[in-house]
Amino acid sequence: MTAHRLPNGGRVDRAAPVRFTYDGKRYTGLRGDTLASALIANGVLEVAPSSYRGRPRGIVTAGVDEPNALVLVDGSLLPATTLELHDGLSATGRSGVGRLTDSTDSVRHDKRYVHCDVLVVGGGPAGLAAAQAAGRTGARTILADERTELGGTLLATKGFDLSWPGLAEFPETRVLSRTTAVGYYDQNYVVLAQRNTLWHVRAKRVVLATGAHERPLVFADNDRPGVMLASAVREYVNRYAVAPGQNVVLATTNDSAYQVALDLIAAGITVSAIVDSRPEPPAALVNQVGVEVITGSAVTGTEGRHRVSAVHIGPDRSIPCDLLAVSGGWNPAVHMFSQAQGRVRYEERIAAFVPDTCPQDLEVVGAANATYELAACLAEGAAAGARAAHLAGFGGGTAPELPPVPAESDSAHRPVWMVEGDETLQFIDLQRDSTVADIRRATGAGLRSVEHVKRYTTVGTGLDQGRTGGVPAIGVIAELLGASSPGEVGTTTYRPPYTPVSFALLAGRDRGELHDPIRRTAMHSWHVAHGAVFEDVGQWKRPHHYPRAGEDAQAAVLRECTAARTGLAMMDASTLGKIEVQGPDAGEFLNRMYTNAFAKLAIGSCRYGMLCRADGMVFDDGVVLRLAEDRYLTTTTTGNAAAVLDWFEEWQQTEWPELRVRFTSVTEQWATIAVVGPGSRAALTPLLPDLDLSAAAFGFMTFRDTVLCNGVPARVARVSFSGELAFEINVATWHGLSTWELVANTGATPYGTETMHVLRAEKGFVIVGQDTDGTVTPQDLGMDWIVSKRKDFVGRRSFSRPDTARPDRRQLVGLLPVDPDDLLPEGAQLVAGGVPLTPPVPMLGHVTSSYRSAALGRTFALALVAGGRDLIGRELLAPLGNRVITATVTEPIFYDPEGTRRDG
Amino acid sequence: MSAVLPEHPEFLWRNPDPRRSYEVVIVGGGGHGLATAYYLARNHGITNVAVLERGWLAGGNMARNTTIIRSNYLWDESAAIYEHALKQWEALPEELDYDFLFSQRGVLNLAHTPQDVREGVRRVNANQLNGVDAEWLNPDQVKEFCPIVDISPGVRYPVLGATLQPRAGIAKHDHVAWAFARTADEHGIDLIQDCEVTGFLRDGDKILGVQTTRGPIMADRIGLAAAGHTSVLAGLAGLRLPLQSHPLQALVSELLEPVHPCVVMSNHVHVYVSQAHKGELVMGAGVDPYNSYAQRGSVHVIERQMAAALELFPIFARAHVIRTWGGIVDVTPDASPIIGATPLANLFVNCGWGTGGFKATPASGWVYAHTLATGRAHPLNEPFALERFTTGALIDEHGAAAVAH
Amino acid sequence: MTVEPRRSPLDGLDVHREGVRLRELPFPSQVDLRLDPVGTAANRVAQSLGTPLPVVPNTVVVSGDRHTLWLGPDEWLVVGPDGDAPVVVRALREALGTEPGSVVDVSANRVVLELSGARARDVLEQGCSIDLHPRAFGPERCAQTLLARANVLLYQVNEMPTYWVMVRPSFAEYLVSWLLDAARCPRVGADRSGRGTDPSS
Amino acid sequence: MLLIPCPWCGDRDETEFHYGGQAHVAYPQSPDALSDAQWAEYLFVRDNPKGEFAERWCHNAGCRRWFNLVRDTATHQIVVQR
Ligand SMILES: Cc1cc2nc3c(=O)[nH]c(=O)nc-3n(C[C@H](O)[C@H](O)[C@H](O)COP(=O)(O)OP(=O)(O)OC[C@H]3O[C@@H](n4cnc5c(N)ncnc54)[C@H](O)[C@@H]3O)c2cc1C
Ligand SMILES: NC(=O)c1ccc[n+]([C@@H]2O[C@H](COP(=O)([O-])OP(=O)(O)OC[C@H]3O[C@@H](n4cnc5c(N)ncnc54)[C@H](O)[C@@H]3O)[C@@H](O)[C@H]2O)c1
Ligand SMILES: Cc1cc2nc3c(=O)[nH]c(=O)nc-3n(C[C@H](O)[C@H](O)[C@H](O)COP(=O)(O)O)c2cc1C
Ligand SMILES: [Zn+2]
Repeated sequence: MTAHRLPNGGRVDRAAPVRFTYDGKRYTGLRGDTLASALIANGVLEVAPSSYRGRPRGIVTAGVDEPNALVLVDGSLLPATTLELHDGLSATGRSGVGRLTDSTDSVRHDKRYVHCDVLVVGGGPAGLAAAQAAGRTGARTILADERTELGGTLLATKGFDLSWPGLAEFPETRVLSRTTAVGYYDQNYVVLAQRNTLWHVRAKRVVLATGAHERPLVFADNDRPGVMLASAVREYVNRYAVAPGQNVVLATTNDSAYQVALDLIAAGITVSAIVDSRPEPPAALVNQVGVEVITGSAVTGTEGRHRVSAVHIGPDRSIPCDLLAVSGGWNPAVHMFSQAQGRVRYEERIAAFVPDTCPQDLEVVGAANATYELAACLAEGAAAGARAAHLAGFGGGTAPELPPVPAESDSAHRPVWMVEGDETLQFIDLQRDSTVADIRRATGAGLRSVEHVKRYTTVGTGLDQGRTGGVPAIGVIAELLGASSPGEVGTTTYRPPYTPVSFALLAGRDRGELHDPIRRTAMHSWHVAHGAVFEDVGQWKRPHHYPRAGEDAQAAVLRECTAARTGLAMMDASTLGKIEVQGPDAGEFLNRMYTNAFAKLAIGSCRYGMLCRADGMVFDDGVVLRLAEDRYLTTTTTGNAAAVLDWFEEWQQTEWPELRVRFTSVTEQWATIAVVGPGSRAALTPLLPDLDLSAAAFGFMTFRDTVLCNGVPARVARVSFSGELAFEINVATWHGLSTWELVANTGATPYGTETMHVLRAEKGFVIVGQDTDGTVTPQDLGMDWIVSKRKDFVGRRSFSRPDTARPDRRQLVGLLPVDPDDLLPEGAQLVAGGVPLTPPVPMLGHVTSSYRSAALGRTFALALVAGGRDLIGRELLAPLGNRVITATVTEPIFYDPEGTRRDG
Repeated sequence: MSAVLPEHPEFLWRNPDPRRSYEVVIVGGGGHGLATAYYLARNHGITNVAVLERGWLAGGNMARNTTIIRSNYLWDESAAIYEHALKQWEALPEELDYDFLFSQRGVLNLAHTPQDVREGVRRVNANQLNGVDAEWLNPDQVKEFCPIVDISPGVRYPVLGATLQPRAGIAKHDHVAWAFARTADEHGIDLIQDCEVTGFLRDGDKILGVQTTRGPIMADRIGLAAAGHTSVLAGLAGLRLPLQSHPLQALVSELLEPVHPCVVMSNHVHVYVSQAHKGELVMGAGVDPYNSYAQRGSVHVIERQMAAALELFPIFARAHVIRTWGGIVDVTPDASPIIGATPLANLFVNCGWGTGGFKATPASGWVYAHTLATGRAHPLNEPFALERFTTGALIDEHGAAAVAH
Repeated sequence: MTVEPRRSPLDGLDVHREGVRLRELPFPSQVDLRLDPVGTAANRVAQSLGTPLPVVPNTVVVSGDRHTLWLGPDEWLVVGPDGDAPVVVRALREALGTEPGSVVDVSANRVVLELSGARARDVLEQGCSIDLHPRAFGPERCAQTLLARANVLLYQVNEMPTYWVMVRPSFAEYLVSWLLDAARCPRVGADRSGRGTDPSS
Repeated sequence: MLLIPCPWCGDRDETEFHYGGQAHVAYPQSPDALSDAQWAEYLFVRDNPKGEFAERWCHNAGCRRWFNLVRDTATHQIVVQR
């Protein structure tokens, strides 16, 4: 044992030494220590110097409110005062500034979503009583406390039996230690951080028993190592059995420091004096401690270099000491309460902000509610716990018996916000190095709001979020502004998290492979095995192209295109959205949604359709099949599958509930294979023994339900997004892979989305989202033919607005670069010939799609161009930084304009 | 030791009581209101002006934004006004004699899908022709510009490239507001805090003044600059505007030694992050979908945000969130602002900046001052008139600004 | 003619982890039914299924080897043994008659995972925000909800507990990875003593 | 994280829902009869009150039903179900 470890007492395990290093030096502590208590046990009180002014600093607290003693452990910046000691711990002192290192974190984080009747936050006497009272009723109760052990301030109190609540006996009560309530959100949603688990608790009732934080005192050189909160001194002595000093002066504004003095004396530590701001502290306390009490006084300064050696009380008196324990009063920990939208009010008697009203289903008890006597804390907690359980439907609402406790005193406090002295050395926020002088400067600049002062001085913006310095700052502002009380100034806003939470904990399991679901089609494994290069489309992985050995993307796409135009090719089209639309009014419904008409579509036929938003802009497109009199199957683009279903449901449920039509998503019921090319008919004939695939028997834009040669039921449609003869085979998802393999065995060339894009662009078919961007109407696309003149549909009225009816809107056109080898980049802007290329250059539009075409033996593009259709035949320029591509405007169709190829 | 921020001036502003009447009253003491006041004095010599603020000056979105400044917008109308702003930013620290830490460290907008790439290239080309600096970077160039971005192809949404605007960057938000406020105050403009506008004094369709918690105040012209609260104010005058107010959240980490040299934004993965001068990582989250005036949002939005951030920046895993907060952003149907006259005589609006108005602060003040001084739109704000919703001539910046900051 | 065998993305998955078993139930038949619950067709449907349709939200009616799950006020999912779908579709269409509604075979539209064992709830609790405590959820309860980042239809089959987790096939591999990852995590929060475990462990 | 009462499924987390903005805005009977200004009003203008707001939600991840409720946009309290 070192001289600083007291010979007995404490809740540390003296039989369990723990080795650790701090700033590269080796030390030993005990199991049950925090890093801070272990350092004190080794005589180390001084920590890293302050951030901005480089002043020596020491450990100030024993908990989450520590402003100084921060350490870097494994790249994480943590307070030494809450860091549990463990073997091999290696910590480096830091002054409020972390350092991220690139070491990958192997720690696993996860989350829990739980519900309860009563959540108790804080496991001090008030919280324990509340949890016991609630738990015994059978209510689902959760008690969360940030510390390693339950007990709260009782851990720092000698001789209190902590086993009385017997929580382990209640099967529906869950105790979460080392678990901090970090955020309190709407409808009693409380987020708890427990090491590597983030709990999301939805509670019917909440009892907040979060205790109180002791405040420091503000005087010159109050940041010197050896100035420590009185409650922290008590906790170090009683809980950890370490002595932060041997000769102590106590400075206080309230009764609580007297108990500290008694405990120190009992531990054999000298208390030289108590400096009490009150002219007449309770006589009983003064008599009980039996040390000099300097009344009506305040500490005004300290001496010492790296450690306090004496304190000044006014100009005349100086008392030697090696530790100054201060109690500037207590702040009820209203953080959670305030986050819950509770309002606080200023209470003169204890000079603190206390809970007032709150709209959520919660109660605040114990020191958090400014109840500072132990017996009252217990009673308040028990009553609240019983009440909460009762309101949640459990128990009769009566509180259980409580253990007897000695009476305590809590007479009025007398705050000391400002004392004489050098204000540039009177620290308010140790982490931010800000002083009374800074606050004076802020108010002098004309600032009246505490929020402005906070931002001018940065008080309260550090890791500890002003848990210690916040209220003293308000006190100083009040004095400087001549306000009647700190209550007139008010607090800044309490925000989550209550204590810092690592990014990794918030991210939880949603990382790497699990970051966002990867959606795969039934054929995915085949694509992987055949070397597909994938692209992300929404959450889907779709093959972009299938390079062969030695091929780059361009070569692969040209080859795939050639196969589709001249031979036989196949594509996985399973990701397209599919919705069954059923009911007697299905046709009428589709008529109201699509720009073109569907009510009269023949059974067994398909029709391409387009959807607009109410503002008239193109939203989605797809082919619609009529399955039966009252049944349609609509298809959507991959990215909009969910959006279109939602769109249908919204209009039907909220606008036209009288329409007898219902929707069912079947996107994933079906796997879809497009078989494309002049060779497709011959290749499929043996696969589709029951069908006559001839153009006469199986017309374009019709479909058949059939059975494949391997017995698999299929729906085959003659639709073509490439302009070639094509068949689309739909089979149940579980037959997708085998059917794909069946088709692949015919020698079809698999192709990806890029080839699909080239083929459709050669035909002038648009891709919604690529050739449109939410500002394009069907007319702009040259698709007037798809806009019915005879019926109303969503979006129609918008076409006659002045701007939508303008003739010079951006219209879809084709572009042929003058040099057939020049590839216009997609996204290239277009300008008229002859305009000077000095910015701002008037732009006419942009290239939406651009490719090399195997069929055309050249490059080509689609573009949206202002008044584009009138420019057909003219040349436009695409300035690209260091070069300019000239291209001729054409009709947006490049291949087989007569449509002769689709029948093969 | 940490980066020391520049000292603020000894004096910022008087705290006057409101007078009975002013030539111009600006409702809302955020960045836009304060900049408008400044430019009324600077450009138009109008100093008989009051800025009425219901709380503390610049305590609304101005106190809450992630401070990203850029001008690389898609459409000509937007590029013109945001680029005007960026040019103003470049001159303002000197002009206002206030070091508000304007740092042109460059903004990357990452592309993760071929669609992102097309949109990015489109924007770069449009920007260049509009005289806005813009470059397209390939993944290696991204890595060079911002070494901590994970560009490996194995991540869920690999980085396929990025647009870079080198002149873009950040500035310290409240210092900016105070710089405008101090100079406006020096010109004799009254900045009146704790003064909430609660109604309008009117004669038929003509607005004569405002009712406030500090008494009635008359004015020849009244300009609303109340951001998220504009609908509420307009409602007091019987006007309905195409605005919806949503929570938008942001967060900061503890102070960290410099790790992140620029600003990175990703629409697809939903991240935008920079490291402020003090050293904290400043990050924005997505807009909460529902309407709200509560200045706070939902925690799952933050959780998603962190997951996304770690995909792009694995090095952030051990950083801590120390504070989260929310603002109230006023969103228009086309994600562009509304600046100009209203159907009520003497009443003007400047609103709808949504998630991205900080960067526009100087230009917004410039054109709004012009509008309030002359009664007519400045050429830069002409396209942003309310009428566009009737004609359909929207300036749709959704594509380029899905998470517009 | 022998029909080509069906394949699932999970390929008959069946794994055991401490306290849980996760396996795929291959190819149960699933039919989506939508109709007005108070119309006359509802009675006919009840007759043809042999039980009334569950009208209490988020409950299941089991009859023989058919499970009828409430999906919405006018929507149900009839889950039955492999091969049952055509029979059910025919019967339901007949029962529906000319009344508005819809009957769709969706057997391939969801993969059915069975998660069972003492820790099953603990695993789900890591990514599902609905209350699965026995007081709130239990046998013959179902819910459409989110599990991790996937939409699922969750059905508690028995007290053990055994759950069916029904998910779109495209999400199945993701969800299985997620479930197995969640199943790997040791149980947390069972710390009743109030004195925590060693931080280094 | 709001807790939203689905009239069918009961209370569920906000993440299961899709927000639909102001309630009770009907699609105009005959859009053609409207002036451009009236049509613009239908398309783009919605109430945006601070306080009680009748709004639409859809239980997307659950029963997929649309429903209305009244929520206070200043406090997030859900006042009544309508
Ligand atoms: C989290 C977040 C991140 C953002 N990130 C960025 C970004 O990176 N880049 C960017 O460019 N933009 C960003 N923005 C947007 C930007 O903050 C806003 O567009 C901009 O600040 C709005 O203008 P303002 O400063 O005038 O608004 P505000 O500061 O909100 O000013 C409006 C003022 O009006 C006052 N007011 C309201 N009602 C009344 C009344 N009745 N009487 C008197 N006064 C009233 C308010 O109190 C407020 O002070 C972000 C916004 C948020 C919330
Ligand atoms: N004499 C005085 O002036 C005075 C002043 C204050 C407190 N006290 C004494 O302190 C005790 C107060 O009891 P109590 O139960 O109200 O408080 P407590 O301080 O004993 O317990 C509160 C517990 O809540 C925990 N906690 C706080 N915020 C949390 C969060 N967000 N998440 C998880 N845990 C959190 C704390 O770590 C602590 O363990 C009494 O014994 C009282 O006599 C006396
Ligand atoms: C760019 C920026 C940086 C910030 N840095 C910090 C910071 O380092 N520490 C801190 O506590 N808060 C920081 N804040 C947040 C503010 O403290 C505060 O939360 C924000 O202005 C919103 O105000 P409110 O929380 O009081 O409502 C920062 C805010 C912004 C916009
Ligand atoms: Zn529901």
